[in-house]
Amino acid sequence: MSHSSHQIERNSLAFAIEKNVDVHTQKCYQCGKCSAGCPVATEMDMPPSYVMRLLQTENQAHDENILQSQSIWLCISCEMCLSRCPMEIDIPSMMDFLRQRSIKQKMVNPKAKNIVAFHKSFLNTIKYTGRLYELGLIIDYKRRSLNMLQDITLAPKMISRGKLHFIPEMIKGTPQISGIFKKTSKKEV
Amino acid sequence: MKIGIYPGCSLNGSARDYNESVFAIAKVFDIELVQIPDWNCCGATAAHNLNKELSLALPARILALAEQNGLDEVLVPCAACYSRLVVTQHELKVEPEIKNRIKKVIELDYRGTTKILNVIEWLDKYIIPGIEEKLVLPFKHKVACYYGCLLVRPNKVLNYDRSEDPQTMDEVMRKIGADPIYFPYKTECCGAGFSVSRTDIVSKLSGKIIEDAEHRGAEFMIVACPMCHSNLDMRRPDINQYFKTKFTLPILFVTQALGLAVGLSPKEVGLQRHFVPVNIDS
Amino acid sequence: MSEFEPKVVAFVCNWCTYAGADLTGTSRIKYASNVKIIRFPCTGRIDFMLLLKSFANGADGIIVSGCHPNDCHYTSGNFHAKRRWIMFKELMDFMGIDMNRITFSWVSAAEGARWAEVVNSTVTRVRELGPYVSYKQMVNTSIEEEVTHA
Amino acid sequence: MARIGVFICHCGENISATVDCGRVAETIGKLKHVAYSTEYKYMCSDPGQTLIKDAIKEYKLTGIVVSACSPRMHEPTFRKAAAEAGLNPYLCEMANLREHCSWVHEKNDMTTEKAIDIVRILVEKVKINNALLPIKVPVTKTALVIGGGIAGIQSALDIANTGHKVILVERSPSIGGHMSQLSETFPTLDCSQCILTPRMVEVAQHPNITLYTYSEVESLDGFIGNFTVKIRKKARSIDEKDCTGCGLCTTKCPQKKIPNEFEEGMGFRPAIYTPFPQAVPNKPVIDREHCTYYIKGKCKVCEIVCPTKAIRFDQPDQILEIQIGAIVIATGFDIKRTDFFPEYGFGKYKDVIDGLQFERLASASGPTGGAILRPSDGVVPKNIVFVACAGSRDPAKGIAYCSKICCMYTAKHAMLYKHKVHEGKAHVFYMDIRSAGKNYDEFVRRAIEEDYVNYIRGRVSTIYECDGKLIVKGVDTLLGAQPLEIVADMVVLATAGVANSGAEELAQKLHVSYDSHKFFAEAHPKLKPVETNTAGIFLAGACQNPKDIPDSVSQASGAAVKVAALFSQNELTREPLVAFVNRCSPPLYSTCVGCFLCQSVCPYQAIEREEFKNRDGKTIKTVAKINEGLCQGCGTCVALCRSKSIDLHGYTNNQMYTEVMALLNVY
Ligand SMILES: Cc1cc2nc3c(=O)[nH]c(=O)nc-3n(C[C@H](O)[C@H](O)[C@H](O)COP(=O)(O)OP(=O)(O)OC[C@H]3O[C@@H](n4cnc5c(N)ncnc54)[C@H](O)[C@@H]3O)c2cc1C
Ligand SMILES: Cc1cc2nc3c(=O)[nH]c(=O)nc-3n(C[C@H](O)[C@H](O)[C@H](O)COP(=O)(O)OP(=O)(O)OC[C@H]3O[C@@H](n4cnc5c(N)ncnc54)[C@H](O)[C@@H]3O)c2cc1C
Ligand code: SF4
Ligand code: SF4
Ligand code: SF4
Ligand code: SF4
Ligand code: SF4
Ligand code: SF4
Ligand code: SF4
Ligand code: SF4
Repeated sequence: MSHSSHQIERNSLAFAIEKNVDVHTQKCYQCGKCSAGCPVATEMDMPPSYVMRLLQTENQAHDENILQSQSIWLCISCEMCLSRCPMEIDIPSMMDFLRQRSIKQKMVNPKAKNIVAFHKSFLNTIKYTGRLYELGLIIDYKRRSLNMLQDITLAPKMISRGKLHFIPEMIKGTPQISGIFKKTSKKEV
Repeated sequence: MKIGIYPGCSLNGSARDYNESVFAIAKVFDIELVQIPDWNCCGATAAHNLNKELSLALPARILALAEQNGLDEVLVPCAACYSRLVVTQHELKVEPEIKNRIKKVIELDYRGTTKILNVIEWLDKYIIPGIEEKLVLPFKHKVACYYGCLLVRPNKVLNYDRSEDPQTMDEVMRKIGADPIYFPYKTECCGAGFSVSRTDIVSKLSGKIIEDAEHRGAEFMIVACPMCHSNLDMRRPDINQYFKTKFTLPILFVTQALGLAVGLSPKEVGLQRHFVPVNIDS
Repeated sequence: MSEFEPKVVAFVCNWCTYAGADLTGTSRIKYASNVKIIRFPCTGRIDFMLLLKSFANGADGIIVSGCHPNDCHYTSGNFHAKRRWIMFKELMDFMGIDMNRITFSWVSAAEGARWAEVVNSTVTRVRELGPYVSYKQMVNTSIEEEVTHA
Repeated sequence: MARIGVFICHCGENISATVDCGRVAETIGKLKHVAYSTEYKYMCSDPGQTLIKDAIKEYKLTGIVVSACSPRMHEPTFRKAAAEAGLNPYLCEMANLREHCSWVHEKNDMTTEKAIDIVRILVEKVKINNALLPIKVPVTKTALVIGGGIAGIQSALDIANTGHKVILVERSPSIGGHMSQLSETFPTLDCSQCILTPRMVEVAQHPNITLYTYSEVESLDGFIGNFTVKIRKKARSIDEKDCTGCGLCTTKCPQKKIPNEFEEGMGFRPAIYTPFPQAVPNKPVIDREHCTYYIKGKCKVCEIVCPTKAIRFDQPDQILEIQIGAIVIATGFDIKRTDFFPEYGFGKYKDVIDGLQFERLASASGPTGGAILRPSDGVVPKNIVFVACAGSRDPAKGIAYCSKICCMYTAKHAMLYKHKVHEGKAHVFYMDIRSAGKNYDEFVRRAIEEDYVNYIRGRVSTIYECDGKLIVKGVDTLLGAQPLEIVADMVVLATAGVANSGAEELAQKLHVSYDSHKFFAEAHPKLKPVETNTAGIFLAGACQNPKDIPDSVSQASGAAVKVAALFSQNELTREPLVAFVNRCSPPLYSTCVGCFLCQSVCPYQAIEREEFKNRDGKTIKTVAKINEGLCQGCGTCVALCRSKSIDLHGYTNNQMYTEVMALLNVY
């Protein structure tokens, strides 16, 4: 009973988002409420609703701009946009996807390298210990970001307040954890 | 009375004060908190930013271990961990396919039956009903209840309080004698996971929250998340530098305020570990 | 030998498809003459047992057509038809009816050309499928079985 | 024994050029029970019709098949001819040889074969056709109009002016509806009260209109032309005949602090009150929930001061039962109140108000005498923000549809503000400006171009209070989605227009459909926008969906004409193509098993319950019963009934089966 749909061949970023995280960018009617409430919109090179609009064009140049943007890394996953979007568009999930895509396609914005470095360091520490080892994280992060001086004053204060461990806590299941990392790293984005 | 607890990495490290206050209160109310044996990190923001599959597998292992050890109810004091665990539980519930895949990844059975409690829910259920008897030092202060993002969003998944102007923490504070102020920044983001990589953003966002609370005459800000606490407390020098002022508003975990109200000492609830000095005049 | 000419029964509603087929006529659009129309007040009136009976009695193909959803003259008649159709489809599948022999479509009073299209495509498809003898045989044997068992 | 006559038409050459009409007539003539078969050039012409009539009489035909064009074209013609010859019109069928055969196929044998088949199918059908009598129903020429807003007022006046009686039922103490609350109206900015009040007075004085205010419909029975309505006339606690409307009681009532509904909570009223000075009728009611006497048993100040002794504390509600023939529903709409959106102020900031509150502020008869003052402290707002689409077009938290009127009234509000506060700044956050209508877009352009209203394209994320100001966090999507903050003194939310309270309940009482938003549903979105799918019940105004005044009034007049057309007949004649439930002798009475599946699918609520009782009055069987007044003959119930107890005249199970079998040459 159904009419044949006039689906055109799509290989846009919007299509990938639809398939992977079930976010339908065409539902966005550009009201801008997400950008209005986003805590970091003013820092972004393209506020969330602007990203939505670029995606809707399904234009390759726009897609690349998005993957190279700072915005996708500045999004803090606070979910404010989703909680207020009249169309319930899950921008945070979409941002997660865009970040993963951006890394995969080696398009990470140079200005976002600190953020990526931090996330990588974070995962790195738990990969080997199962839990977060804060001192290890800071050392690893400094190595990646070459940001040696940052927070130089924070560590001693933390230590004096018993908030920083010197020795990582290893959980028994560390082999399991590395197994999890190995298996999940194969999953394509 | 025995229930499970997932402390998460922060309570184990930078938020020891939170941990201490949670356990101290539990003791006052005769509740035994049992750690999920061999728990691992939930993956936090980093995992879901970089790898979705991983961001589901890590919390799933935690929940599977809770099940294995017969912990039907688990308190998750860290709002960030709470959010990761609930979102994972939800995702695996609505997507059986992912659930099966994740079970293979973690090599553990997973049913998804654990009841996950955030700290306010836990207080509401186990502490507040008996609070009147134990209240020795009502916390008679003007407080700004700061919920942050992760306790109330995404509302459809967490299904807890409401995402605009939530009230549950205000209610708890009222029960211990506090006077919660009108505070529109309740659920504005503090900068969350950017505490190390983009301190400037954290300073700006956290600073605005503190500024508004001070402006409205709050004596304390009450939080329920170690990430919020570290941004608002530990990052205070950066904030003050960024705003070129001297904000002095102390940040308390909800359990610390409650602990004090039931007569625990400042030390027992870990106040000495704060960066911003806390002066309680009683 | 001349080509197989299938017998196709069309069950259509009075307000949309019957009128659409009238328009095909007024527009003088030609189509295959294998199809004969039975007029119903509404697709909601179409009893699907009639479809089975048609196949059992020699129909090779069937068209069921009514108003587009929301355009039903009776507001919700075709909505019920559609819902029952979903159930019935499963039932017919289960009974071994070849679903390729049934076209379910919407043709409005303004879609004269579309009606011709529906008819022609159905006839072509059914012609390729050949005479529908298997169902008839099945029905006849099952009747025989019933008789012998009784 | 059936004696069928068949008449093959050539339609000039339209049919005969492709179909061998002679062969058709000949072949059909040989069929069993066909008593007469002939062909002719133009059947619909006078000689053609005479030919048919003569044949009916001469051959004593019991049924005829005119094989010509589409029945949609000439079925009425030939049925009428048959009737004139003494044959029941429903024993005449048409075979469509033109549209469905000669015009769509090539000239060849197969086409003629098909023509024969088509005729044969109808011959088989007509053999088992039943003579049917048109259904006649009497008409009670009194209309019921429910709701006394501008739509109800217009409908009532239009019907009354055709000379028919109208009962107008309004649930609040006065007619007037939302229009009476408005200040000035777009697109002309004329004073709402000035154009409305004369109409209200006209209603009150019209000899054909009986007005029941403070009343509600209790129940409705019957069908088109023959409804019985029960109306609950709530106790006003005064005797309307004795009361002169002097208003002394309302000024003396000590209970004065009740939030005034008419002022949208921005003023107060006493316990005995008339909703507004121009109320019709201008007689007070006692609000028993707040009156000290009803609460504490003491007071009666009103009774003491009333010069005509009109107060009746013990007056009961009255139930009136009235016969009516048609109904116009005009119960209007409402708007979402501000507590709808927690992020816009949780309904807790006094200076975040809704559109109707703004109307009252801007109205010369309102709580501020027409001065725009903010509710919290009575100061003139210097910076005002209007938020369009507040709750509309918001499937997540509000409603998915566009409320249609708010773009226009927001532009109006911004203009009225600028006309009153010249030095003030007005901002409007909008998503699209929907101003389709005569002089509508020009109106909005005037707000922008002449009154310098600052239109910002973007939605507001949140509003919060700081130091007595409202911080509005929005965005300008035309500037790259840059967030922006406006520090405002007052915010007006154009909240969504929604169905009126009680609409669902009323729809159920009246057995009419309503949509998922609880607005009343029209019978067809384009061609029957005034009818409901219950015959004899019509719609007017914003009870169907949010509408402005011109649209409400147009529809109201449309509904009135529908009623007048109905009342122009003494009896209604309906095609008898309706469903019926079979009957057999006791103890079975009917094969119907009383499952009432049919009832749940009937789009017209035409299926009722019928009970068979034994001598002791005990119900022994309940079966379905078709209300012929309501049934439209769609046949959905027939296809659904598993026990085949229900059937449809003109399209019976037997007839449909016969047609199919004839088509497949089984007969
Ligand atoms: C803020 C605002 C500004 C507006 N400005 C304009 C404008 O400038 N120009 C314009 O053209 N339009 C304007 N409108 C729209 C206008 O108000 C409507 O078009 C009009 O009121 C619709 O009239 P109505 O009679 O259909 O409904 P209503 O005015 O809602 O009247 C319905 C009546 O039915 C009664 N009723 C309800 N339920 C029952 C029941 N069960 N039984 C008995 N009675 C019942 C009610 O009490 C009410 O009296 C505005 C609307 C709003 C909200
Ligand atoms: C491109 C387009 C698409 C549309 N799509 C839709 C749609 O999807 N849905 C929808 O609801 N509406 C649609 N409309 C609108 C719809 O066409 C109109 O609402 C509708 O046709 C108006 O009907 P009418 O009878 O008022 O006017 P018309 O259709 O214009 O009829 C007026 C009639 O009066 C005759 N006439 C004119 N002057 C005289 C005279 N002096 N003396 C005698 N006779 C005269 C004309 O010949 C004509 O027959 C569309 C319109 C357009 C242009
Ligand atoms: S809030 Fe939602 S609909 Fe509006 S612009 Fe953002 S994503 Fe689009
Ligand atoms: S989730 Fe990201 S995009 Fe959405 S509001 Fe928060 S920071 Fe902005
Ligand atoms: S009855 Fe119909 S087919 Fe015959 S002449 Fe008239 S229009 Fe033509
Ligand atoms: S005082 Fe008496 S007469 Fe005057 S308005 Fe009141 S009830 Fe009517
Ligand atoms: S009896 Fe009631 S209505 Fe009358 S004056 Fe007293 S409070 Fe007012
Ligand atoms: S009329 Fe305008 S303001 Fe109202 S819902 Fe529609 S677009 Fe929004
Ligand atoms: S008529 Fe048929 S469907 Fe209706 S109640 Fe009787 S048995 Fe059921
Ligand atoms: S034929 Fe249609 S309208 Fe009549 S009773 Fe049956 S379902 Fe209702």
